[in-house]
Amino acid sequence: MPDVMPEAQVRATEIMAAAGARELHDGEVAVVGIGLPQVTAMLARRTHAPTLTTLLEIGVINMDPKDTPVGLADSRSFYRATCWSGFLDIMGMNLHRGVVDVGFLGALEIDRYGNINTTLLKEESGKIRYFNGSAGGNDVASLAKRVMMILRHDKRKLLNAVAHLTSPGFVGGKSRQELGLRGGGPHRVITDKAVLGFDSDTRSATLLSLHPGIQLDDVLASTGFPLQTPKQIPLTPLPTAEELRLLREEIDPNRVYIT
Amino acid sequence: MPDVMPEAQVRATEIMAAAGARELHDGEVAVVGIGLPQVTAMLARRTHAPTLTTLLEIGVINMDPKDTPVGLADSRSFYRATCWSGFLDIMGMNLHRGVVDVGFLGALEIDRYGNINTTLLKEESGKIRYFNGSAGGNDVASLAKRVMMILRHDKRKLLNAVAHLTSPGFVGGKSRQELGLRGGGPHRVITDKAVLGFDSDTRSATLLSLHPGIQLDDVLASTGFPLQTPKQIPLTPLPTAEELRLLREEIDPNRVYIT
Amino acid sequence: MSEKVKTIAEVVKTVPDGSHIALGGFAIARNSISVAHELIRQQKKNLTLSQSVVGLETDLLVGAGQVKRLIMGGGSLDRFGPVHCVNRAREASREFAHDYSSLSITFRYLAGSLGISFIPIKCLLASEILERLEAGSAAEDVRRMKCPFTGEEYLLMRALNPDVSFIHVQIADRDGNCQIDGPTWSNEVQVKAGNRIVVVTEELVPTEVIRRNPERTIIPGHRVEAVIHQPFGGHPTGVFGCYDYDAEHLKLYVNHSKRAETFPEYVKNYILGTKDHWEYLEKVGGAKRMSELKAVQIQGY
Amino acid sequence: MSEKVKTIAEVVKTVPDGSHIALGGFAIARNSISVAHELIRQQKKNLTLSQSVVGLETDLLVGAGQVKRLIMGGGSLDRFGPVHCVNRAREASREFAHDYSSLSITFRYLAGSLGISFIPIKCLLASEILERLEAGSAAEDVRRMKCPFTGEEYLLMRALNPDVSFIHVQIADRDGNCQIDGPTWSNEVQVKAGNRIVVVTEELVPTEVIRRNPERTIIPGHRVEAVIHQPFGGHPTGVFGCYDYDAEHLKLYVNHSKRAETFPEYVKNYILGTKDHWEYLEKVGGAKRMSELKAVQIQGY
Repeated sequence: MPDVMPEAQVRATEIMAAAGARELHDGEVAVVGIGLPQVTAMLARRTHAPTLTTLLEIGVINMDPKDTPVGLADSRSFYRATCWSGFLDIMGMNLHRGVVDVGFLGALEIDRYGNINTTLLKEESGKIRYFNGSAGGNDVASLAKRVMMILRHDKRKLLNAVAHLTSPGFVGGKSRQELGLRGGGPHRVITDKAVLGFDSDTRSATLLSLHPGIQLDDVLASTGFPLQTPKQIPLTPLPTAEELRLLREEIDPNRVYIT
Repeated sequence: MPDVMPEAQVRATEIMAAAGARELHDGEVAVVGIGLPQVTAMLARRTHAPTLTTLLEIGVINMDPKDTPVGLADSRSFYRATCWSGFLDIMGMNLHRGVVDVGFLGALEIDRYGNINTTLLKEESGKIRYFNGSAGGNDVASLAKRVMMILRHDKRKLLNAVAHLTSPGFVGGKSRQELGLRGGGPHRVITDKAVLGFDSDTRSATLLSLHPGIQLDDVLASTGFPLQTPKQIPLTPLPTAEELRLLREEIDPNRVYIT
Repeated sequence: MSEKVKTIAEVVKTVPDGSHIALGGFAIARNSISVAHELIRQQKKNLTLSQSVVGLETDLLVGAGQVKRLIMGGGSLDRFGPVHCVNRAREASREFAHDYSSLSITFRYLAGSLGISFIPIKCLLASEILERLEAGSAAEDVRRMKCPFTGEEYLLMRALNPDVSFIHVQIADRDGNCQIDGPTWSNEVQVKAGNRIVVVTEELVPTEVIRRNPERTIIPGHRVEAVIHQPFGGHPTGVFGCYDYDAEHLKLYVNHSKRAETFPEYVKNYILGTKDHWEYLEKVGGAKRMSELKAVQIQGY
Repeated sequence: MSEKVKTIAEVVKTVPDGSHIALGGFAIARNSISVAHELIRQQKKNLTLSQSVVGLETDLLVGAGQVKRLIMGGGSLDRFGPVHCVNRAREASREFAHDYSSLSITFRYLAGSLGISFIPIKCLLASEILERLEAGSAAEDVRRMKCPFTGEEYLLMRALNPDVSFIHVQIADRDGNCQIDGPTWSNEVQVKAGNRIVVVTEELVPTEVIRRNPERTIIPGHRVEAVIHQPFGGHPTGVFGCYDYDAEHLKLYVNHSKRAETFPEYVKNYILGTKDHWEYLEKVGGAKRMSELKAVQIQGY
């Protein structure tokens, strides 16, 4: 098995997991959800960040599941934890206490300032459709030192204005301090096409790297807001052979999340 | 063994424990300290109040010690509990939550309004001597529905003004509502000579009963504040033979507290 | 003490219409299904429900039309789908739900459990969640304030004290002392904030068992009004250490819940069509199915 | 992760003079004696100590003259006597101690542990405790306020966040995950309010032991900066499940502490005169005495 796989054999979700894992540093504390965020954290733990601490909002620390959970509430995600507690400990005495380095969030929609909507969508007809709401999303967005968003790259998901501002990023381009928020705010957006960051001056989304085989035009066309792009656009590194082996053989052998 | 013991053979502490136990009703929740309060609660549990719940501030519910503890912090008082928690649960989620019926408090000094001093004494020389302070005392006095004080009857302990108002009763004769306090306030003072209550109008201490063999003059002379006294003064009932057996053989066989 | 061990029907009879109820489940974990079913059988009306993360139990009650107001942090059925009935109700009326976040609901319960009438938090600020709360009937439950010591801006929230809190646990004794296996999300504060507390337990154990691990007693008996012994009372949700969620039945549920027209059929077949939880369990596969779901001890599912 | 297992001396070296330290003991239970001794050996100065209920560890540090400010709810050595050194210091200066109550200190830690800078409480009102706080240097930590929702009068208190929180536990692993046997008074919030957390453990266990009862993990390892393995580190106080308090030594202590003149002799003989806790243990009876104090497993003392 070559050290780097030919890109044809690599799935976008595998590139996303590897890109996310690279953003996690050893010794850090991360609030993760089930799905790609957990896969990403697992990959980091089994490679360069063995002492990364993973927190599940429900009250589970350092889960080590042997079977793939279908969600936070699945007993499979309680397996071999080092601590079972609850929201008050995880979200209160850790997240609100200010010791969470990274929070992963999914989204129905995000805007250029990393504001997240997980509550509702407006259909063309004008009809409003409701979804899960915040759960821990607003808490994580308000308080984590770095927020990482993972979502499909689609101009109906990355757009100028979200239908509902569930979880604040740099609202209106304002600094977190101006907004009265403690956490550092949006840090990365990892999609199936690219990795985005946020400009330190404008606080607006900027293109950091394109996944191998993805064209800039494609990304711009799939982005509903003006995206800052550097002259030289680096490629998102492909997962190493070892990363792929871990993802495919150990972390998600049944391809529940690496689809 | 006769149903009621001749008083000569009964200790004052035994009369106090029996009098205190009679103030506890089945199904109630009491915050107790180690010593006479615990002995009193144990006696109530083993007679008319089998489902009385006892809480120890430190985080112990329904202790059932087989050896006599020297204090709250003695492992002997953790034995066979139904719940181990801590201050936040006992004093916060029970006492501050408003579900504690009775709180027992000792005192260095009390005044006619049931205000308690457990912090300091002023010596004749003017020198101030410090003692334990509040610990849970102020919390119990502020929040329990009924407060029961147990202390030695001495005019240097029951006086017009306490040297330091650690735990509020009916401060200045005011109602608890006027004082902004939730708990019902002072209910009984149980001494080695008598049982006192508090007048519903004046909120001042009133004599409820004299222990057998104690003269009114003795009590008045041992009370440093004017004590309301009824025309007919009842006698504090002596402990029954069964109560004495329980106290002497089961609850405090080594006479650590029943001295 | 009067006997606390009661049937679900007896206890639910004592819950008036219009009550504020807090159920102890989370998505598809440890839901008070047996309680939700009986609330539906007895047709309790105009209920207010509060919950940090809603799941099947709440979706059932909302779908059955018995809920007037939902105070929620969020919710789903994990990978089995969204809480369709709850979402439809939110679509029908913007005032139906007061949307918060997991932690803000938990803090409101914490305040309630401690007997303090308000608590500060650094969440919801600069979000449309707060704008909506301030613009609607929830305005009386939230206030912005600067910390008098640090000057930092906070949101103050009113304490939540449910009229009745229900919790589903693995073991409890006849006095109501109960112990939970696995994570407890907001259970301790949700329950201790309740003015009445009802425990539904998979196993009814002697108090001696409780005394063996007193540090695991999450709710002490003196706070508990009633104890209901109902094995598999959380089906089709999972109860760690006892049984796994029932994936087939959850899919069947979502197939009914995803459309308003088909939901009543689920209620008719599985709830109104069964006289109690035992009959319900027979309907969904009985002893054979329950044995298939039973947890393997070491792994807990 | 860098190795967390360290010696007491190493850890205490990193504590600057003037630090705010919270020790985890209660009267004569689970005191951080090994830590207090080393703070004395290294002559740390101008310390601020906070504690819900002070005991021997704090009396030692105050008696040794290393404490500038004590924030306390109360304290004693149970039936062995009062905390004489603490009381003498309070007699010497009215500003030495900020007197609160057990619950008010616990609430201040709770606020600190949750990262909220203030918290309301219904204690201390209408008492001379509050009058004194408001009249002295503690005035900046308390404010009266009406609840914006109910109008009820409250005392607001500033959160307490010790620079370093120490806790003595029965078992911990090398990552710092620790579990306590018996009641925990204010330990969880006292420790989680700390900006640095140091665990002293009777037993150092493999993480596998922690994973067996994850619900008992009171402080998760990622919060812990250092783990110190010191058997009998609480002597002469009792550690439930490990050993009983040493009644003879406690009497000996009080015989020294009750008079300012005799206290230095105790410090000289048992602390400055011993190079570490092992030498201290030899001085107070060594293996034979420790074996006498060792707990009988079923009863825990």
